[in-house]
Amino acid sequence: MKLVINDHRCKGCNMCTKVCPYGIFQEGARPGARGYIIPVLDHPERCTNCRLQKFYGRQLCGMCQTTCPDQAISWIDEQPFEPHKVVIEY
Amino acid sequence: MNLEDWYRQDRLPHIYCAGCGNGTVLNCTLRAVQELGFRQEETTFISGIGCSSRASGYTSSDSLHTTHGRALAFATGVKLVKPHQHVIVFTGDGDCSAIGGNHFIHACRRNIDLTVVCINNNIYGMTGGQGSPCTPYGAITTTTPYGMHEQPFDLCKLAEAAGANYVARWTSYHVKELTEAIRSGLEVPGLSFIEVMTQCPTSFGSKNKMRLATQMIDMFRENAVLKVKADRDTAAGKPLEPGKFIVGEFVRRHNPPLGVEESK
Amino acid sequence: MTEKTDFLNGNVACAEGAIAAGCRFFAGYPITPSTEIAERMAARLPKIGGTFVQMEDELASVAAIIGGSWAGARTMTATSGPGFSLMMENIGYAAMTETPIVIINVQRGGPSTGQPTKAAQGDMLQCRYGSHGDYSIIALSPSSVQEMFDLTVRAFNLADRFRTPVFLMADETIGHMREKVSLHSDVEIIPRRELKEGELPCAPDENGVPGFGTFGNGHNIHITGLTHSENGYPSTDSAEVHEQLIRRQVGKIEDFRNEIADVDIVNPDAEYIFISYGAPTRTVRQLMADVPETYGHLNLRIVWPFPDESLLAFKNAKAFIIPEMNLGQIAKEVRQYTNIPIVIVPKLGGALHTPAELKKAAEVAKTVTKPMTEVRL
Amino acid sequence: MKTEIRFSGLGGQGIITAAVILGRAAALYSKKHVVQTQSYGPEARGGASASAVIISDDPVYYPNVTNPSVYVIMSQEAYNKYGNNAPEDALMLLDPGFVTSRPVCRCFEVPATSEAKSQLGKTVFANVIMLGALLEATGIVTYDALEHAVLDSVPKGTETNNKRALAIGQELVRSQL
Repeated sequence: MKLVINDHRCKGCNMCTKVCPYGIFQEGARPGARGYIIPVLDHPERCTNCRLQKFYGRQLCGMCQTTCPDQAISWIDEQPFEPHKVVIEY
Repeated sequence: MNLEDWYRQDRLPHIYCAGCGNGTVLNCTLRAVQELGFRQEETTFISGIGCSSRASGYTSSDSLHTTHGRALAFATGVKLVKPHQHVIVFTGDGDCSAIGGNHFIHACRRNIDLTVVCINNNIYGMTGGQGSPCTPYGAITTTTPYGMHEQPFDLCKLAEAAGANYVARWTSYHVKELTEAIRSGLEVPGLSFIEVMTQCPTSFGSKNKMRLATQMIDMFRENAVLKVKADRDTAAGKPLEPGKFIVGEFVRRHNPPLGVEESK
Repeated sequence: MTEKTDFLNGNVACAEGAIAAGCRFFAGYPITPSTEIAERMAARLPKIGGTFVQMEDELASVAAIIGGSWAGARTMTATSGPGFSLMMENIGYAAMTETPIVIINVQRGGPSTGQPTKAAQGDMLQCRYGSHGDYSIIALSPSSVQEMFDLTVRAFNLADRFRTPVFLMADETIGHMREKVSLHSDVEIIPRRELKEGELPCAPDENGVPGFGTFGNGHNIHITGLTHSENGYPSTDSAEVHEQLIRRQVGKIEDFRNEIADVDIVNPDAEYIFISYGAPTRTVRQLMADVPETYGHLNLRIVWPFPDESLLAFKNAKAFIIPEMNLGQIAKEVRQYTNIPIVIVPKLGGALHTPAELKKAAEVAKTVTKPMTEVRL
Repeated sequence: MKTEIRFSGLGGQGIITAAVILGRAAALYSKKHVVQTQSYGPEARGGASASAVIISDDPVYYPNVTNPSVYVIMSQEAYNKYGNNAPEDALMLLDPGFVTSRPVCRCFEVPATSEAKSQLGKTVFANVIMLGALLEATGIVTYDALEHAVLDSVPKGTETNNKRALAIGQELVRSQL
């Protein structure tokens, strides 16, 4: 699963930066679709929910989503792994 | 039903200011409703007037956005006619305790089976930041430019004294506990009153040295004292420090409720 | 079907009419001279599967019956002047949200506490215009105990048909006097039209009335007192949406004013015509029983919307004589629709006009030339 | 034919009940047109109490009593207010235990309260005794109609005493004819 911030909903309040236990959300500098400064994600793969939601069959932590006053945070399925597209770097 | 289905997705994003805690309270309420497995057609959201009361417009079920202060009276009508309906009332501090104060104490006295989520942001937000009955002593608002010189209500004590069966207070920082409290409120028959201390950075914070929503959240985290700790301190003779407030579950009792369908 | 003839006062007959019409939820607050309605409902409703609740005030009473109406019940409250004033806020809400409710106002002398135990008709304009903004309502006026029963039933049908607050504007005289009344349970019921699948909650049908999305039936609708578009969502910035909404809500009643009308026309060829509603109708009828064929009479059983075309029935009219227990509230409405001279016969203080007083007013009418003349009794 | 009857006395004497019973007897059991009205409010409980019945062969539109031809008076205060104006051709029934004045019109003295106490043990039957007296003095409704209306209106278990009260009232008037 992948953690995403909806550009159209986020109003840049940075509440997520306060509540994420892993410190994944960082104050951003780039304006989103509506001009608010959207937080950025720092190594989102550390998110428990990203890694383990499917495994447990239920939502874990979820502090960011419950707190987000603008219903802008969610998890989406990642693209399936496509071996033929892997570019091997030497 | 998924959590997302409980939102009127076609109405989002909502009208609340950046950093407003109302959206958080809406999340917690809908999560509690979703966890309990309620069906849309058996759930009704009712609200009065004010920022808090716009919440009913974002819930995907029958919802009634009523007049200022009267939400509880409307809810009483719905509940008495359809007792199997889960009726949840969104209200604010001004809506609930100023213009709706009489309806509030009487709904508690009747102990009618409603769940009241009172979003207390200490101020009238929709009209631009006037003092409310819950504005803390000394706080600056547009109608108390020299500091609030009246004492605020303790809504939880009011609800308890008036007869509510379930009373709790949390903040928009305590999302897990708040969700749990709303869940309990929905499960306990009779009137359940959940007060949520919520940030209004736009109208309250900006006048009281907390311009950022995150500063207000920090304030909640620092000033909220768990009820168990407060009880321990009181027993040890230590009074609550000024500016601090107690959070937790205050009342859970089983006095005879009104508006509960008799088991057949 | 059950049928019973009884000797009851108007208030009790009104409560029985509500029950016959299927009213199963009553929220009220005690006030003289309407209290017997609440008392009767409190005694009767629990026995027939209904609910009575005594609210903390009249604001809450109307709020509760609006909530009850959305939950699917036929709902009613009863009050008098001071309580009626308190109700105005939520009456506006009911008009804006098109909620069918029935409000009984057993009128007493005002303003303020006034004469609690005396009759008056001083709230006729308040019931039409009392809440803020432009809206329209329906108001009925009974002049006998039997009409307290029959018109209460009618009030529920009109409320559901037009999705509007409907007022039964009675007065202390009719509320407290006892007469023979025929009570029956097989009254005609015209139910509200339920919202159809796929229909928008605030989109009008050919009559200008939207379908009713009863709560709990899975319509998932949002109802708000804010200006709203046809999907029910607030739309407060659009002048177009607001104008369309308000014009439709007023039009759905005003365009049908002569269809809604319920009048008695007696001696249409007469030259001097009494126009009355409520208790003064009784005095006019008494006078006409004593001197038949002398005067014409227009009795308004439904006062709002005002049935303007009924005035045209009196082709030889030289004056309209309008006895009211107020300072001429409906007379001014009549004035809007006719150039025939009007004689206002106000009576304040709680007593009904006597037949002799009306006869005197009719004599004055024969000499008037001004558009509006007041007879001081 | 139209008769207007004025009942007056003190709150608690059953003045309004008496008027309602008479109205009921005439409206439901005698096929007459009837309107009953009453004073309302605090005065109907503590102080003076008044009620009126109009009984007619034709529809009664104007509900207020203008020229009562029959008076039932059970207090001196009520007599001062209503009884003083009674015209010569009227008929009056009064309770001599409460009313000391006497009118110019035909009058029956019906000691309803004291008879109720002595014969039936309770003064609450005074108003039904008065109705019995009124029936005997006027014949405005039939005995059966009045008995029906009384039994409709009184609490269960008091039927026998109420029928006796009617008879006592009738007898009190008969002895003065």
